[in-house]
Amino acid sequence: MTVKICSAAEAISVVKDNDHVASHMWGLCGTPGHLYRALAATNVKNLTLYIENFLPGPPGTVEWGFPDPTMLLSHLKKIVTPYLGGRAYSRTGMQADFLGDLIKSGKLETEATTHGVFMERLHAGAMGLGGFYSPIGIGTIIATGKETRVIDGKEYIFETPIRPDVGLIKAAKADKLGNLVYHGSARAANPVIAMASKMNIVEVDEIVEPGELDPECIVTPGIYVDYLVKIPEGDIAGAKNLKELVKLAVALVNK
Amino acid sequence: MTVKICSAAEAISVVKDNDHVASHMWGLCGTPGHLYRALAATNVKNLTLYIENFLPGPPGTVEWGFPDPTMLLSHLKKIVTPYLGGRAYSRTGMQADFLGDLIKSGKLETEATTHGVFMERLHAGAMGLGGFYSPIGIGTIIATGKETRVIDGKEYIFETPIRPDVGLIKAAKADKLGNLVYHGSARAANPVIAMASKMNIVEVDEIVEPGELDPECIVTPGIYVDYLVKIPEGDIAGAKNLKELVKLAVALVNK
Amino acid sequence: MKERLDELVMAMRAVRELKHGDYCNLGLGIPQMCAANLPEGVHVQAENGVIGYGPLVTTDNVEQADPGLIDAGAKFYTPAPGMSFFDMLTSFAMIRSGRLISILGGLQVSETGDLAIHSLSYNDEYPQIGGSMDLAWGAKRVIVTMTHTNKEGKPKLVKSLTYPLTAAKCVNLIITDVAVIEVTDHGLILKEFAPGWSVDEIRSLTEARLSVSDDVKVMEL
Amino acid sequence: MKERLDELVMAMRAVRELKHGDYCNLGLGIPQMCAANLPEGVHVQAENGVIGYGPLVTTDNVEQADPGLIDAGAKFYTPAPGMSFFDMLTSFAMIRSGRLISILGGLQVSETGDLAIHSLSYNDEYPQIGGSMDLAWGAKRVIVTMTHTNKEGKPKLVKSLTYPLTAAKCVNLIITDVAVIEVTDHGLILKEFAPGWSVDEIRSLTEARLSVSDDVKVMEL
Repeated sequence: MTVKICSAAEAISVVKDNDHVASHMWGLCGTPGHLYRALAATNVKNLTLYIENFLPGPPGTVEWGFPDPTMLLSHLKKIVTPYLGGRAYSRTGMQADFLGDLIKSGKLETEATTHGVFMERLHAGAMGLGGFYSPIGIGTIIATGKETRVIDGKEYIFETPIRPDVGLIKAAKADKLGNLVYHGSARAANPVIAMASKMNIVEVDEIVEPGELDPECIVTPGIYVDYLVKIPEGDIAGAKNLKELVKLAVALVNK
Repeated sequence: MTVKICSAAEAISVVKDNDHVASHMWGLCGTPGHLYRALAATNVKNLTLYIENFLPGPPGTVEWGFPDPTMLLSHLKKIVTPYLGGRAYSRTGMQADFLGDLIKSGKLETEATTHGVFMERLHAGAMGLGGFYSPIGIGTIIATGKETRVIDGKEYIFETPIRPDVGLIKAAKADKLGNLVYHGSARAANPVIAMASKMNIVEVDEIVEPGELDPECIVTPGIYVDYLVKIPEGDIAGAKNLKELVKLAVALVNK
Repeated sequence: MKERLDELVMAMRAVRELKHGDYCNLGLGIPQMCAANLPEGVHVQAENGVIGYGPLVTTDNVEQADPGLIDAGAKFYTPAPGMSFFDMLTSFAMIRSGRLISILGGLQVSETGDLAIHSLSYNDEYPQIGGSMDLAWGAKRVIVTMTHTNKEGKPKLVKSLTYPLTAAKCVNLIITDVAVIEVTDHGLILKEFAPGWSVDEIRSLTEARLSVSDDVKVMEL
Repeated sequence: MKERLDELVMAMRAVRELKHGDYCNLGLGIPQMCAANLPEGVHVQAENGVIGYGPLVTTDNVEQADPGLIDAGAKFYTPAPGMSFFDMLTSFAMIRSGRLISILGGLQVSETGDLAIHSLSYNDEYPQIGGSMDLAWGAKRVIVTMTHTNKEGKPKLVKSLTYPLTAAKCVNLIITDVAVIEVTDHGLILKEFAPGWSVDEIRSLTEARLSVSDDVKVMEL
């Protein structure tokens, strides 16, 4: 399929009620904030969100307007994540039990996992597996309700693949074929999500001609990319603004 | 552990009888020929070899002296591979049923797999999994004797992880910390083997200072590298000689 | 005997199934011949970890041959803008992603689209599977190019396979040296026949039940 | 009350377990404080996909802060020669490879080296596990840095965990604000105590059975 280069609103319109959506989130870094805002502006309901960390951005970023996954809450039926940020809420002055109330009232389902198991479940989705026996979390809350099996004298937990309908991806740069490069540890889970998802929408700071990216350094080949969105100049989620935001953030975060 | 930079003979001396050894082989490309020759020169016995393709190099390369995995035959107890090259033997004038005789006489065990399943089994080793349910090969000879399971209405085969004792890796360039970059499709299975193996010996054409490789483009981080061997100038497995060999090979291979 | 299409013509017919923006993987044999005639904007993937590479090196541009640039058949290719390299775990995730069109050779295809690629007659003890089972299982679309009958004149489109299975119910389209046949939930349907051939003549070379499409026509090349 | 070591001193003691060529991952809290005092040639890995990075950015070199260079605690770091980036699947393969030393915080450690990192008291419905279970399971060596007792003065070295398990039998060394304790097949062994503390005083703050090493000594810092 040819990559479609379009606006965030147009790309995000392919997300349907009840879809399973995956995205990376690690503070400001590798988080597709431009796409979060576009998704938050839709009327899509009952999404299941697979995400690394579900919490607001680091101190200060909420006030500064950097989009974070908590703005998607009203669109979500379920969150699957290794890290659900109740405490971060209170830190930024939001109601500390906001998530807890949603969960206790049954309006929001959650499923706990670990970062490593989460990555492997996405990988299993990418490879078409039926499931795998994982060594992580034996005897812990992660194992609750799951099948276990002893293999060669060791106990394992049966974990299932994740194959999201849509991946929301943040990359630094793309060529017009959709080949992606990332920047630093903003790479993170983005390439893993891109390979696992049935369809991918990618936000980038720059789009270049094919051949401009070093073929040895392309991380996500364009075959995985369906929609490509260039973050508009001046957008808070763009690289230039992030760079400014970071200068302010250091005093708060790196203390 | 600090990377040890040494000769092939010194590095390969860590391989012990009965070890499980893994290596890539795809013609001349990404194949650690310099290490094969060092291993062939030892008295190590009863190795199990995990390898992409087990066959001589493409037409002409055997006569030209490029080391290939068939030189390891007398050291092997078992070969696990998606592609065992009986036919290639006859093409290069060697006895066509050489492998067949070894197998039929019980001197050599073999285990068939597919390239994709082979990669996933190595990955499962790297992640410490107990096994996984694979969709590939249902109803085929690959499934023979293996557990199957129906998950969500689809049938899967139980496949086990591969965790080799030693990986023999071919990379283009390393820095002194063992960070590796590859060249073109010579990357292939090398990074996958490096992550799966308990110990890795790497042959490279060039060793540079830390910081000379772009951190965005390092494929195998140095943490996976135990022994680093610079291919001596003039060695048949070195980049310069391969470049000459390839010119001769085009007429035979690309016909 | 009527004239059959040669391998290159079969490959050219297969190429017509590919359009701008498609990603494909070309198996050994006839499928590899597609590479020389691809439409613009079709990207080729090879199992050993490359996508979007350029034409093969020939004896005319041998100085471009690079020992690090080989395809799945160990042939040397030239670079092309937008190509990329990746490890083989990534390569097989890609192959299983449903995003590639897979063009494969074949020994037999059954009425239900089961595919056999490997004989065990020679390599009884050690089949050369390579990546074929992954490619047949994971593709968006599987196109098989093969002669309609084998060297003994026996049909290769069979009721059920006699050669070992590669993957069940995986084939979408079969391009032979006399016909183009679609695999549907209702069995095999003849869509096109080679110039000079009749439906009955093709049926006589086919063991599998073969329906005829309402708009059956002469193969355009 | 006798004086206990502060968090920075505990971190500095932990750092003495690391030598040139070691790779380590530093958990949130006290372990993160190790970063500022690492010996030369020790490489730090972060779960989100980086290894071998340099010191954290401070307000003095804020112009070096790069939104793409954050560690697992979302703090900004500076680049260093030989560092590399990778995706988080690779990162967790690395974390499980047995090649990293993992320095973690802890709420409790049991006699057999079971580790509890997370409370469920606040986040009853949604534990914040992150990568801790992977880090505790897959490391070459697990070093836990934590206070010897909790805020209520209760021992954190217990017979068996009362907080939820992170990973069983995973801890190798415990560095507290009063002692250094090794976890062996024969239980916990006191190796070092803080200046001014006696073995009996440490035992009185410890619920778990605690043997004393033949060469027990005052902690050197």
